[in-house]
Amino acid sequence: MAVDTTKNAVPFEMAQIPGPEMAKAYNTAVIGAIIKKAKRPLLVVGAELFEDPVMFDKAIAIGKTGVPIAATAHSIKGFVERGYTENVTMIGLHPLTNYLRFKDWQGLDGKGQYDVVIFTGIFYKFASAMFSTLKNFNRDIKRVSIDRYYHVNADMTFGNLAFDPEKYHEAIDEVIAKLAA
Amino acid sequence: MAVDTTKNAVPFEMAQIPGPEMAKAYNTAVIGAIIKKAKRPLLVVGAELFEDPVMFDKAIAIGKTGVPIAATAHSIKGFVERGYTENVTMIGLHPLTNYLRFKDWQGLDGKGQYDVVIFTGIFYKFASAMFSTLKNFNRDIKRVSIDRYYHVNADMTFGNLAFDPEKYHEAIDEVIAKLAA
Amino acid sequence: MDKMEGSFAVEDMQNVQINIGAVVKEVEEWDQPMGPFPYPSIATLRNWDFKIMNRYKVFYSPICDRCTLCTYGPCDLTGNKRGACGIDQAAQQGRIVLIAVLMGCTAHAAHGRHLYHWCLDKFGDLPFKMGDEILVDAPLTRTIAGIKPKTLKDFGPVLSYVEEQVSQLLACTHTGQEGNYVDFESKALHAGMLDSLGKEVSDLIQIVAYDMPRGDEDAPLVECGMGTLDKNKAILITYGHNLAGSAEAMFYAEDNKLWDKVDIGGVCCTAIDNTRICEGIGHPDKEFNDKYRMVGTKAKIAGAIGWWRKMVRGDCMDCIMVDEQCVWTDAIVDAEKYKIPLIATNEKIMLGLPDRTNDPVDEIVDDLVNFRMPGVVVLDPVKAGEVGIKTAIAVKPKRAEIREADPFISEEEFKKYAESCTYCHSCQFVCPPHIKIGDVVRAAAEGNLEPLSSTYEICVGCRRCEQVCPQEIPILSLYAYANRDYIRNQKFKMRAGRGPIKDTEIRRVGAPLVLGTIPGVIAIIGCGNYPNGTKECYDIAREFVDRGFIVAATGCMAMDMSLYTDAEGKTIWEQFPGGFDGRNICNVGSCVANAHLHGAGIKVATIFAGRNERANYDDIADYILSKVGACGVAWGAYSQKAASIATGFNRLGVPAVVQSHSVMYRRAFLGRTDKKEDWEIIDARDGSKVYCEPAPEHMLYVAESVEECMLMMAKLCFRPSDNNSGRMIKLTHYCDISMKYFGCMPPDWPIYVRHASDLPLKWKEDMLKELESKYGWEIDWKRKAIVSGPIRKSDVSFDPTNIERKIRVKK
Amino acid sequence: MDKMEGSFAVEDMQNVQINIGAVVKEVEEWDQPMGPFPYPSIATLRNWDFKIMNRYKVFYSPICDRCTLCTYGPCDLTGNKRGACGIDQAAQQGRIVLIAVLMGCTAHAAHGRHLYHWCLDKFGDLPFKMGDEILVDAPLTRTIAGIKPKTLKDFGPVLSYVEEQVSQLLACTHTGQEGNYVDFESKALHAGMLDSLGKEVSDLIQIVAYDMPRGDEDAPLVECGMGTLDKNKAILITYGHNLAGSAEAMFYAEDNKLWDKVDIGGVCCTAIDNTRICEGIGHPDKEFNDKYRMVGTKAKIAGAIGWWRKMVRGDCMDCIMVDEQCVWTDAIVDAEKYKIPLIATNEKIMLGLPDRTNDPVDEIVDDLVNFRMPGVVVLDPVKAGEVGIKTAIAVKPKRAEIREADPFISEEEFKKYAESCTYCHSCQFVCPPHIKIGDVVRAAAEGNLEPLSSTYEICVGCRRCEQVCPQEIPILSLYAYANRDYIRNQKFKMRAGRGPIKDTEIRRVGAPLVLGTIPGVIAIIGCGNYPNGTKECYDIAREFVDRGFIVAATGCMAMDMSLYTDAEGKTIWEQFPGGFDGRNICNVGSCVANAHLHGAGIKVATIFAGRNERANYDDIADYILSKVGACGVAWGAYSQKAASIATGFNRLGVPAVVQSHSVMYRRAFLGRTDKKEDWEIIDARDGSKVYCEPAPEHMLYVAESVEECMLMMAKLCFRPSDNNSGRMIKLTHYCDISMKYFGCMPPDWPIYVRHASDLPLKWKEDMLKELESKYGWEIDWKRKAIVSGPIRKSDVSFDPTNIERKIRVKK
Repeated sequence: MAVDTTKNAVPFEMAQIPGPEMAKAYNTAVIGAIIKKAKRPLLVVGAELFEDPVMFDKAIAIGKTGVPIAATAHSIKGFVERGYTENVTMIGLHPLTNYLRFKDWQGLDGKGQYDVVIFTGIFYKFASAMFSTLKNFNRDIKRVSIDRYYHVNADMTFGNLAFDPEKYHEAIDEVIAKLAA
Repeated sequence: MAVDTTKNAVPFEMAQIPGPEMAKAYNTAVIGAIIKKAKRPLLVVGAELFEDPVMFDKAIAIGKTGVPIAATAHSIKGFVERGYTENVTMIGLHPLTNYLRFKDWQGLDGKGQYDVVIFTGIFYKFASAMFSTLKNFNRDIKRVSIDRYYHVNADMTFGNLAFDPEKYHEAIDEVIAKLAA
Repeated sequence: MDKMEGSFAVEDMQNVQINIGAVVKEVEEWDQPMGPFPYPSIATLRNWDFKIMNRYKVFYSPICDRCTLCTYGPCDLTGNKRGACGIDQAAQQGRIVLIAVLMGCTAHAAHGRHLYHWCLDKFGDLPFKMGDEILVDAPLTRTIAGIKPKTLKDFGPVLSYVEEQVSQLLACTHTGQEGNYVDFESKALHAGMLDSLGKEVSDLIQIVAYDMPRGDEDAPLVECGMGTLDKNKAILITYGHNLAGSAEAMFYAEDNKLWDKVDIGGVCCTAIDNTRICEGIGHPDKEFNDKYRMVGTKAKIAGAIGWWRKMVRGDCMDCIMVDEQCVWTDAIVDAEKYKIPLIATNEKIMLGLPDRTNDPVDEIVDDLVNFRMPGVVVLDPVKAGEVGIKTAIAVKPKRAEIREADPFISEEEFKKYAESCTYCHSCQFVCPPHIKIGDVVRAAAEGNLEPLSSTYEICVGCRRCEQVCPQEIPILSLYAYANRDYIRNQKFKMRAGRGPIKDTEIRRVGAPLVLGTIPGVIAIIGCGNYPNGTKECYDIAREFVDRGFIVAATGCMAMDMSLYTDAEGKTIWEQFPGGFDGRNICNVGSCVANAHLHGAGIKVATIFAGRNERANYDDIADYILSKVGACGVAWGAYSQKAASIATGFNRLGVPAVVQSHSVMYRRAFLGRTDKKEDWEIIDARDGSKVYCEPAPEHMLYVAESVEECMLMMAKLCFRPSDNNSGRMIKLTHYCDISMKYFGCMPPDWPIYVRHASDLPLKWKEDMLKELESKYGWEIDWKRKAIVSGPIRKSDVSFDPTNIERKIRVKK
Repeated sequence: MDKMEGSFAVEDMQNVQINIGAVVKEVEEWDQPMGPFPYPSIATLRNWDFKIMNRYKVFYSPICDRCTLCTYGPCDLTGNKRGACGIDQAAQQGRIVLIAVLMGCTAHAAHGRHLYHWCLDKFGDLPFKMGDEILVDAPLTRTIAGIKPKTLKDFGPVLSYVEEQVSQLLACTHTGQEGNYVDFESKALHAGMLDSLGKEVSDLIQIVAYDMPRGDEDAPLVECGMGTLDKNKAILITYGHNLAGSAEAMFYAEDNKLWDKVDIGGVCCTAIDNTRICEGIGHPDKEFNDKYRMVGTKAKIAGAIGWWRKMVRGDCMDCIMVDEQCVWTDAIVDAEKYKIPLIATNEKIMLGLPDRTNDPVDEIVDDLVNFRMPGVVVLDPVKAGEVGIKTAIAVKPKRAEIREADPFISEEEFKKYAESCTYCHSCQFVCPPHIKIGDVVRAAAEGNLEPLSSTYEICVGCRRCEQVCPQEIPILSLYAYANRDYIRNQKFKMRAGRGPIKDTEIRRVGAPLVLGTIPGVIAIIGCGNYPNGTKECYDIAREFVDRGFIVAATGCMAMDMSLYTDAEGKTIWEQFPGGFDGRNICNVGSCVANAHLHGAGIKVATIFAGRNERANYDDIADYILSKVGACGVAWGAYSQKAASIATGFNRLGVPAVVQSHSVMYRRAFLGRTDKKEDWEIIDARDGSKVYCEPAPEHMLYVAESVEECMLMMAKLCFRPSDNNSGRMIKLTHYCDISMKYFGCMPPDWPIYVRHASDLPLKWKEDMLKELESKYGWEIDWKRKAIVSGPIRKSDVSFDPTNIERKIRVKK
């Protein structure tokens, strides 16, 4: 049975209540479908992957479905170590978000702005703030979180799965399966 | 069939999003039961009753079930005009809330602090702020709204019924029926 | 102290020039010794603040439960939680209040500082004289700074003092500084006092420099309303609070005889100040005086800030000059959309526009007139004034050529828009005064424009409805269309701002005010917004002036109340004289002028009661709190300035009533009548303590309806010093307003009764009966006298105070 | 200009006294002509700000989508909505940023103002002298104000200027004032500059008045850490940023020979400043100098602010004196709970406590020692110091008598609490550094204290976990219990704050810095908080000092990095010398002392490059931006002061890197390398425009990990002025750090290559190949030369500037 990723949809850091517009939690099928049908998706992964290294492998699995990866902080190291750098680009999350917020940016590959960004493995507060930037200043990009937290400033997110690593991994696997299907 | 008062539970003034603790919308049976089992309930009504005068009659009906009434602003006039002043006290909402927030206040009748306050017919922003005062500074008092708005700073509230007066009246009647039962 | 400045050479010292900082001579004119607290610092008057707050409990309504000010945040402070820095919800609210009051305080003080520099630049130092009828000429400056200014430059150190204290106070809001709400509020009260001082300095500088009326109860009646703007001329709108640039536009029009080509209409306080220029006792610069005498009467008052977007949609302007404070920040968006060139004239508001201060006038005008840029910054007031006039005149025909420049929609558009409404109620969800916009628009679609007319004044023009409308209906444009005739005919008279209260007036009203036979001063200050602030300003003013109160107005509410007339077509200014007296209504001036109302209170203490005001703030405030029945109202205040104004009144012992949406200010000061000990007052005669009636009961009060507001204001004019006749008059009005609007007597009338002669004649018999039967008082029916029952007995020589050092005979 | 003040009598004028405001003589010592912008106002440097912001885009991350500042609110500004006042989300964020920067700016300036009054009171006016090795002695004051101070009093007008500007700027945040984010940010940059000036004044005053080190690279090593506090003595903790009261406590201990009875430990910047007292070149007051020589070395540094609650739970104090800034506001709650008397010594923090300033010392001490009140306010520093020492000594035995006074829990309590954890994860939901508290406590319950030890430094002591724990487990007390030994043994050495950079040092490093052969200045400023700021401060410092950068630290991070040692047990201060030079690490002083790092940049321009700094801010900033490879880091800054500090660095052309949670500051300045036009720089030789590599690429940057921080700092030290050797060195470090922590080369290294000699030797061959194969550059393999490809060619005489007036030959 599919993991219920819609439960416990309250901000991971309790007081992160920005205003009237707050993310909705979705199940893996919907999130997978949104990513799959994206024309220009971008998976953005951060340094928290080092705390749960299997996530590197899952990120690579997503990368292999054709979703390019922005490796923020020093997370590129995890990909280098695994020998997967195919469609992985090393870039800071801050400048990346700065590029994303401008409609005229042409993407990491110079082929155009992205339409869906998917965050995972990024320090919660930082990711939340970057989602906020996009939410307020470039609403053309759909903001998706597949991290283990409910991400209030995303468009679509999981609920909090932070305290159940297995279920979280399972959920990610479901997303990957959906993408690979 | 009972009115569904739990729908449309978003703040009436959209941007009234105070923080992590926000009211839950309940149906009339639950709200009626909470008021009924209160030891020291107080119905607080405001000047918006003049815009929907039948609400004076409904407030009086609640008053007749034994719930004392604080008539804020100049709403006392509606009671005077209807000849019902039995357990109705004229008092400003601001000083009333100021008394309510102190644990040592003895109530309008000198018999002790209240345990449940029920607001209706009060200018939304004012009522919301007074609920906030109690929410933050006297958490011993349960805050109930039976107004036509979702009241974010209450403990218990209806969802927004502002655009369906009939349904709203029906909901109030259900609460009255529960109290009178 | 009397100061002069200058410089002279000293022969024996080579290569040396001596600047004389201050020539100090002992001043014969002011024999007051220095009081205890010149230039008080944060802690100096803290004891006084604590006295206020012990009686009037600090009451908070958090609008946000979180703190987001430091990087530990957001912290959830709901209930009894503390933030990472240790702050609790009450202290956090106090902190936000302090920040808001400082924002308001600096808005005024920075305005004064700008005028100080500019007026010294333009006119040089001028003698500070308020005329023969105003010898107590800068009451707040005297009371707070302990100085008696002689020239404009003497206000320099006063402004520096305000700025130094502001810097100290703002520092306190830094994370990890002050941590207790009572001290935050003491600091806010300090900031409120600084605000009053900054306002006084601002207005006194402009009164002297621009020769504005100095306490003139017969100040001219000037034109007010959108309809007064002559659409046959180019219309230059000057918008904000600081007249510097606007005055130069007027002078330029006058110098070049352009009044037949251009109308200058003011919005917000600049409007009021425009119409005060050169109407005073004469400018010291004779040439200036001769040239511009009464030029102020040529400017029009377009309206209050709440009307701004209505003016834009009502096609009331060809060019905009903005200065500072209270300027809606999307003015530039509208300016661009409707091709109305905008000139920003003050560093505070530059809107991202290019700074053209150093460019030639004609180049700037050319760029604006040809819409090469929507607006420019011109920081030199003289140049800005010239650019404004020239641009308005030159752009008018150009605008006429362009259809989009006209914000009025056509009949077809009106119908199309109205019919596109899906009745989704998104608009009503966000409308501050809760107009049932869906119903209004639906009626319009059915051809009934009445709802659009009857709610036009209630609409505050916030534009939220348009922003959330999924059909993108330009609702304000529907309003403008439906109210075309009203806009054209909105023509009224308002009395120009008179400036300070005269010493002679204080002499006349001092005793009746302290004794209560003039039942109170009703100070109507700030702006009138939702719900229905505009009309209710008039209702409040009318209610109290009719009842014989002294009514004094300032700022936008003075404009708002001008929009209504009696059966004979007379505005309130035409109905009543403009003195500071019972059954009078005076317009004191723009928002900074409301310092003269603080000043009036101080002058009662000093002129009538002979108190020394010099550096003696708490004593004066104590006098006012105990003896001067005054109450402020800001019936729809929106801004941080209103927060600082009210807080400044409160520190001086004057209570204020505000409207429902003022809960956004988060803090009030409310009394508890169930706590007898809170109302203990010292009798200065012997130091004995007396339990008093709660008079006044509250310091800062939110009223839910205008009816409650009026009742509360009448009540908040009670003072312990009322004599029996005064108390009877006050009780009469209090009970009468209650009967009129509430249908019954107020439940707490008995607590204000000390003696049978306090009772209103018309209810005396009934009241005595009720006191006996319901409250158990002992009545001597033969003498119609009260034997026992009151909180305290009536005592004509009771000398109430809250300050120990005022006790004359130590026990 | 040289000023003196005094007064003299004039015979012929009766009853007259002349106060000399200023005797102005032409000053021979400073022959610099006045520059273009003395005492710049809001708009003066706006052009410069716009240049910065055109290149470094203003980037916002709203933390709250709503505005709740006026009574129209709350307004939802999400996306492209505007508030009722017309403000949009970007402008609202700019407004919040401006408020925050002003809060920070006033925290420093108000500190300086307090010291100004206090030092003049205590010492009288003192000559302002920085010693023979520092002739450019107040670089920010000179650059901004255009004056050259000669005595402490000369800083008075500088402070007044800051205060006047602050008042103007705060006014701009009022609803209806500034409306465009770019102008809000220009104002914030102005406030940031004022902040830097206020800091300089603050530190220079205390350096002179308290004879602190004046650029002494061999400043003493002082004791640092909780373990240095001797529990056999009474421990007085002085907490905050303003040494006034704390210094008096030290003087009192010295005068009365009480050092064997009392230890004085400082927390936060007061700690640093305590340890600088009387270590300078000698105080002008000989008696003072003789008496207190080197007294600073007797004070201990208890620790940085992040350690405060750990100290409380670690039972490290008997009495607390708080002064101002960065004082957790629940200190008084803990003080009451654990019976630690608290003395508030500054108006800014009074915590609702009774003001006992005018009471006799012994009465106050008696009340405190007998716990009749948890704390008092004593605003006289001398009295406060005496009260502090006497109370600490007298209360120590009393506290020992009372069990609750000891915050350490017992072993049984520890077990009971740990076992009561239900593993509900409420704590982990709110922990800022995301410690897995549930796991940590569960391990403790199972007898494994290691997790409590290994996460002790990471915990920031915010107390959120305790507040949300449904079992009410005192988690910080579990930490204290488990780390008892660590606390006892936390004993390290830190170098006392040396003060300004000497002219001689600048002469030595000027050329290498501008050419790049010293690869940069790493300025480590502010506090180190979560996640893991404390340890990472050390890591950053160590990384760069090892690489030959100039590393300079101030404030809490200087303390935090002292808590780690190398294999030989040496702290970083013992490992490296304290000069301003490559492979040196200097502690400049407390937070206000970081103005000397701005000063160092200015001094490179003026001493090395011969630029006039006088009233010439933008020119100097332009020089620094183009030529001085410096980068600041605040690795865990929490406060509004950090916002103003960073903003002040940015206006001066110095980029800064901050930690993830600094997104709470909401605003960054980020460059776009895909926009070639943004990187156009003027060649001052002929005014030609040159597209440059993005050097530096960003102005204010949030890094996600310490690895990213280090890489980015290395990159942000690139400057257009680097010569080939310098660029090669910088590129080497940049690539080397990337290889070390990222496992690969940074993808953008080619854009920094102008010439083959820019290439790091060890990768030169590979890089040339890659440039050819991957980037299509043309390589002359024979000469190992680049024929085409780079953004611009290498040009040793290129003179980059962004300011048109710097062009020497007009085209």
